[in-house]
Amino acid sequence: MLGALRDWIAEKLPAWIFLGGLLSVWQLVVAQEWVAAYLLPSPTQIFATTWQLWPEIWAATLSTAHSIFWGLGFSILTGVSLALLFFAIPLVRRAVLPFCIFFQTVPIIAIAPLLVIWFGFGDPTVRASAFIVSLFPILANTLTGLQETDPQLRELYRLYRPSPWQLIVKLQLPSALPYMLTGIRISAGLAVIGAIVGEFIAGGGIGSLIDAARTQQRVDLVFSGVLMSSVLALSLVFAIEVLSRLLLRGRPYLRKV
Amino acid sequence: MLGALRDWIAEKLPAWIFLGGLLSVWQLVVAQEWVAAYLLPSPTQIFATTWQLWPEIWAATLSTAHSIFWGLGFSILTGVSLALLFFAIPLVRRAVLPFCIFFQTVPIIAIAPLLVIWFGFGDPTVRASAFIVSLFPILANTLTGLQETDPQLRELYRLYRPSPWQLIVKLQLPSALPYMLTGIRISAGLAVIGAIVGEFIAGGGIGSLIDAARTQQRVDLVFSGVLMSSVLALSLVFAIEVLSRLLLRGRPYLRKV
Amino acid sequence: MSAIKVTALSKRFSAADAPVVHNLTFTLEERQCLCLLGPSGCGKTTLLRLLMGLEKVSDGDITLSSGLIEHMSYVFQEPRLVPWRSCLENVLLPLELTHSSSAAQRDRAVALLQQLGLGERLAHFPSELSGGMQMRVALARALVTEPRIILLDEPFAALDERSRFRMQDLLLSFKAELGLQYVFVTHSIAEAVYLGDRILMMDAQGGQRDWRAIDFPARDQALKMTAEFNGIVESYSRLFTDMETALVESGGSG
Amino acid sequence: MSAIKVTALSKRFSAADAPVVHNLTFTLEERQCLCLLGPSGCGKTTLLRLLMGLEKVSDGDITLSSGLIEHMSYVFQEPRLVPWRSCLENVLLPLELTHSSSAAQRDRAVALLQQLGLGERLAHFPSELSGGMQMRVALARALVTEPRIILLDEPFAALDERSRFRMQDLLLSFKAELGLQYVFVTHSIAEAVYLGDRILMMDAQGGQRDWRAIDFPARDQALKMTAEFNGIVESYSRLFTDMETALVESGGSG
Amino acid sequence: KPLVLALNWKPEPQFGGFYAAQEAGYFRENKLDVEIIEGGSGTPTIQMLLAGRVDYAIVSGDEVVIAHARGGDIVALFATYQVNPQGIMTHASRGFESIEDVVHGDGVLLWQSGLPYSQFFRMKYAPLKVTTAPYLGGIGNFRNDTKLSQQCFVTSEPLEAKAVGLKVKTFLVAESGYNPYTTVLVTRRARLAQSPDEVKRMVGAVRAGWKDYLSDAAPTNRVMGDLNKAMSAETFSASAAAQYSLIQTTAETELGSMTLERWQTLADQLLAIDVIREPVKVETLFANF
Ligand SMILES: Nc1ncnc2c1ncn2[C@@H]1O[C@H](COP(=O)(O)OP(=O)(O)OP(=O)(O)O)[C@@H](O)[C@H]1O
Ligand SMILES: Nc1ncnc2c1ncn2[C@@H]1O[C@H](COP(=O)(O)OP(=O)(O)OP(=O)(O)O)[C@@H](O)[C@H]1O
Ligand SMILES: Cc1ncc(C[n+]2csc(CCO)c2C)c(N)n1
Ligand SMILES: [Mg+2]
Ligand SMILES: [Mg+2]
Repeated sequence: MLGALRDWIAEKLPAWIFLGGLLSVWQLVVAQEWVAAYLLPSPTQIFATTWQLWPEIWAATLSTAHSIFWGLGFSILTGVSLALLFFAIPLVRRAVLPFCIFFQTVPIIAIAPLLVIWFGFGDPTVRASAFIVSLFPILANTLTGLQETDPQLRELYRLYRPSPWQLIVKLQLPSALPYMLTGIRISAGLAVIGAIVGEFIAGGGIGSLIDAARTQQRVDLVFSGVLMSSVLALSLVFAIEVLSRLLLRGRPYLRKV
Repeated sequence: MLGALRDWIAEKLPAWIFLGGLLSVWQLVVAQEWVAAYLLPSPTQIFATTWQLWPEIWAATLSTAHSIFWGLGFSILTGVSLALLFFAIPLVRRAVLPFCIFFQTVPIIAIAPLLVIWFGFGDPTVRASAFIVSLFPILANTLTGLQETDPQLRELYRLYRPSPWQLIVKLQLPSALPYMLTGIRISAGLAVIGAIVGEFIAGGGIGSLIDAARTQQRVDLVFSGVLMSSVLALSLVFAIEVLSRLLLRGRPYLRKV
Repeated sequence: MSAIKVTALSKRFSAADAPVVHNLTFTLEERQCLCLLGPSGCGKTTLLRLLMGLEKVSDGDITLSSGLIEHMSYVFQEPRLVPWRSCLENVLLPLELTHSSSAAQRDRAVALLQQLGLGERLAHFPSELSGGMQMRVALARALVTEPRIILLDEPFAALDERSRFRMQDLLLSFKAELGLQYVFVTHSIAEAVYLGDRILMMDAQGGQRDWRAIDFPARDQALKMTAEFNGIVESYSRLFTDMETALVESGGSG
Repeated sequence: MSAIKVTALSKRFSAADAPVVHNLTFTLEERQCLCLLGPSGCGKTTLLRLLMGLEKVSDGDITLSSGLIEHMSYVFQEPRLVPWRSCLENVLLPLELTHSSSAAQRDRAVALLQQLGLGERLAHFPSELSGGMQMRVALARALVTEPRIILLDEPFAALDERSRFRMQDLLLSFKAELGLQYVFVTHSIAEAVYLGDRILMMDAQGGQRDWRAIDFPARDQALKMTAEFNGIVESYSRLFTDMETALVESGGSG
Repeated sequence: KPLVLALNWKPEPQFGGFYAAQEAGYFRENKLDVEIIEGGSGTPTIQMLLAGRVDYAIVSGDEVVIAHARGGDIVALFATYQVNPQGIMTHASRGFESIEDVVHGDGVLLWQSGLPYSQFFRMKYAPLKVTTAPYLGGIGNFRNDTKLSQQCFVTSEPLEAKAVGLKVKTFLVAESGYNPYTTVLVTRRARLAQSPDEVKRMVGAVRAGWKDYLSDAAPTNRVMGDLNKAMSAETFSASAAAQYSLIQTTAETELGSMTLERWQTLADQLLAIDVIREPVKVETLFANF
């Protein structure tokens, strides 16, 4: 128990130290007026603002977190399912996959009218935006993972004529896991930005906060929003890490024999 | 030669057929006024607009392509280098990696004034934006690829006390290749959107075109821009595919022995 | 009735290369056990894979008696264990995949591993096992489904003599008690003579050279001390050497 | 001067389990070749890995004569070829990694592969080679650097008898002509006697049982027909059987 | 089900009258249940209205004309700003005397190049000499560069600039002759045809709200300030003061009322700069109540 705690600290300590260093340099840069405070507020000012407007900021963060949860959750579900479909039926992959990249390249703001009309103003559009932006990485990575499964193991499993479902659950997904988890990590960050951009359009959450602050000369508040979005992303990545450790507990995944 | 052509057609045909189907349905949907034309213009209208404004659109596309090329190129370089650094020195990874996700979550628009001040109005900011947005996937995927290298092969190589450089070039990179390529594919799409968002900020290219068209409710022109950005992304993905096939020609990468 | 009928079977991996298996014809009767001998690279593994349906036939035919395909089992030349499954979980895999994971069968899996000397390794992962242990796990995995016929690709090559003898006798006991039939690839002529009702020798040109039925009244390790046994081994050895010499002279791979 | 000195060497993989190598002490003189025998899972591979520095010593010491570590080579129990490199490229790998890829050495790689019967497979990828071929490529890879000492983990297990004999004699010729020293893990007592100046027998409890020096005036395949050779094999066999019996009775893994 | 009124920006004094009507209960008095939803920088307000997602919306005058030209049948009901509050803000140190000076000077001009007034400038003042770049809001870059001019709402950016001690000179876009009604309340023609009475009550309530707001902005500002934390109380009152003269009408015309001539001028201008391709029926663009 104590050992686990010590390990955990040893693992996370460098990040905290780096963070400390980063903030100090940042503070210095602003204090020395190398960069004007109206462009880049100092960390202390950002924290002060965050503290001062905490109820609003916290409410906004919760609302954004909620949208991210649904958007990312749905893109994981869809991404993995599509990857499986594409893997199972190469014809579908060859037909549809090129167009999936569309999801990544279309500026949300350009299709805002469509989004708002289809999903309604407010949270649904925000979720849809988070979903659209975060779909491709999880899809592409899972698909690559499925395709990179050791063909020798595939041959072994096929000896026993497994159902497609068994093949997926007992071979393909476990062996695609490192790919999937990396895809999810990438998608998590994108879901955050997707939600915020969605909120530029459909209101609510951190996005709305940043949007209002940025036109009001409240750079400190803008950076409060950016801070909270980063915190959201880091929490997500942390949650994914914990989850994947639980999943992989004691399992030498992909450690070759 | 002829056989290669036939294979190529067989491989790409489903995508073209799907595209055809998609466009037909789309055309029908708009023609039947199931979706209003002021929300979603018909494909024929988009093509007509594109045709009509081709000189402007083509110039914009070239300019955006240029920025994407530099932004993506730089993020591949940086992403792979950082991944190697993180892989070689786990302490640095543990310290810095969590903050790299920042690149994915920060709304470019929130830090637009900073970008503009550092990089100026025009292409450099656009490139910077494309770079920022596309860095993380290539970094995360390459790192995962490096970490997933078969430990048995690592052991084999280490017998011969290779220089770190040799280990990287002759073992780590080849075995991380499928991961890297997937990362690059994801990043390619993101670089496109990054460049367009950058152009919202700094002007020029497809981004400006879309932005202006949007304020004038020129949905057809907006979609011309979206079309061109998708074409750019698809061309990129295609180029990457050709490149990776050249790289892997006749090589059973990661085909287990 | 014949279990396996092979007619004019050929396999080539590319049009350019010579065929690996060339115009092979033989019939394996019900319950008859076959040993495959031949120099490295002559196509033994390929033949086994063809029988199992893991490779496509280039020419000729393989006919299996009806229903046999469902009761076939295979041991690869390398252990091919699933790295993220423990020893026992690896053995249980076929049961899980064939929806037949009854308690009795789980017990059978444990019993098999015990018989194979791995009773204390049930929870170990493949990377924590020695080479010979891994191969034994693979063997248990192939036996756990109670197959009617099992194709084995040098399953005992990584074992010491003593373990090898025990495994041989285990296989013979399955043959006697459960009517298990097998096709067994080995490099040891004595092992082939001891385990095979028939022996098929292949040469590196991709054809068979000889083909005989062996009938011993009983098989146990004591048999290996008998003159008859040693005579047969001796005669096969000579045959093998002749083939090999011909080969070396003709400059082929050996 | 001794090449390798092992003192009270122990290795345990986890505090809970019994040690795999237990309090092992021996000295290998310069140019002396050692064969390791022992039941499956007794720790042969582990000992070899300890010597190579692939595993950390838990207790005791391994001392190598100065400079030896730079001229050591290793053949793993499995071929462990690089999947994206052709047969020849796999053999050239050590040369590339040690910056010593002269034309002469490239020629040597090709010559080695020819000697090993793979002259026509230079451009094949590992997945296109048979099991025995893969192992021979691994052998060529270990020899191409002209090591002073080579550690071999059952290198010939996947080979037929005839190929095996040729490989044995190749190894002996390197020993005689280039002064190559080796530590050789095998399951064949005859092979151990034929190849080993000394033989170390390990038991499954993690200690050594016996340790003898063997001196033949000359070594060629004809030696195997002599009474002296067979007598020694016989005596080792008996020893091994005794150990094994003890093992089975004590319920250990075998 | 409440009637939804979609704003095209966050709660700010430019929407003061609508919030005032809500606060003072004028909607309720007129038997209207109105929900005000705020917008953001990408909110497609006009499309939301056209698609029937909302019942009323706030758009700018040129948007109404453009929508008509593209077949979107909406009707302007109440024009908050009689004078377009859009302006060009410059550093006083540049000594510019007119918009013409700005666009013929050196340096950079930040504006939304998609907005019709920029096309109007391009035509009227051709050729422009100033380097143009997109404007996204805020005055960060303006503060950082004395040779930089930018688009603004005279109710917003110039006040912020002064608040941080900058000396600025601002020119109204309207000075150039391009002066569309702004912050215009619109609805679909279908709605107007279906329930003209509701529309009438709606405009009545809005007008009452604006009357209140123009006489005393403070109470509504407090309400909006709670909804928009990014804007300080001082900015609220300064902004409300700055916009007064742009909204207030003469004694004989009612707040928010529009004239055919103004709409005609706008439609002609938009046609001239090619923002619309066909003339629109100007009399269908609006209805005074
Ligand atoms: N996938 C493949 N592509 C091309 N050639 C192949 C392939 N698989 C096997 N071969 C070739 O076929 C021949 C026979 O291979 P096979 O594995 O059947 O030999 P084997 O008799 O099992 O040898 P060993 O005793 O060494 O395992 C070899 O020459 C090998 O190079
Ligand atoms: N990484 C490991 N973790 C835990 N236990 C291990 C590990 N590697 C080996 N062992 C155990 O150490 C013992 C010896 O293994 P080793 O591979 O040295 O045997 P071996 O003598 O080479 O056997 P074989 O002849 O079957 O190859 C075995 O019981 C094995 O389970
Ligand atoms: C009439 C009018 N139209 C749009 C906005 C929205 N808005 C306010 S600031 C800003 C950024 C550029 O200035 C935008 C789009 C508004 N406030 N008033
Ligand atoms: Mg084989
Ligand atoms: Mg071993």
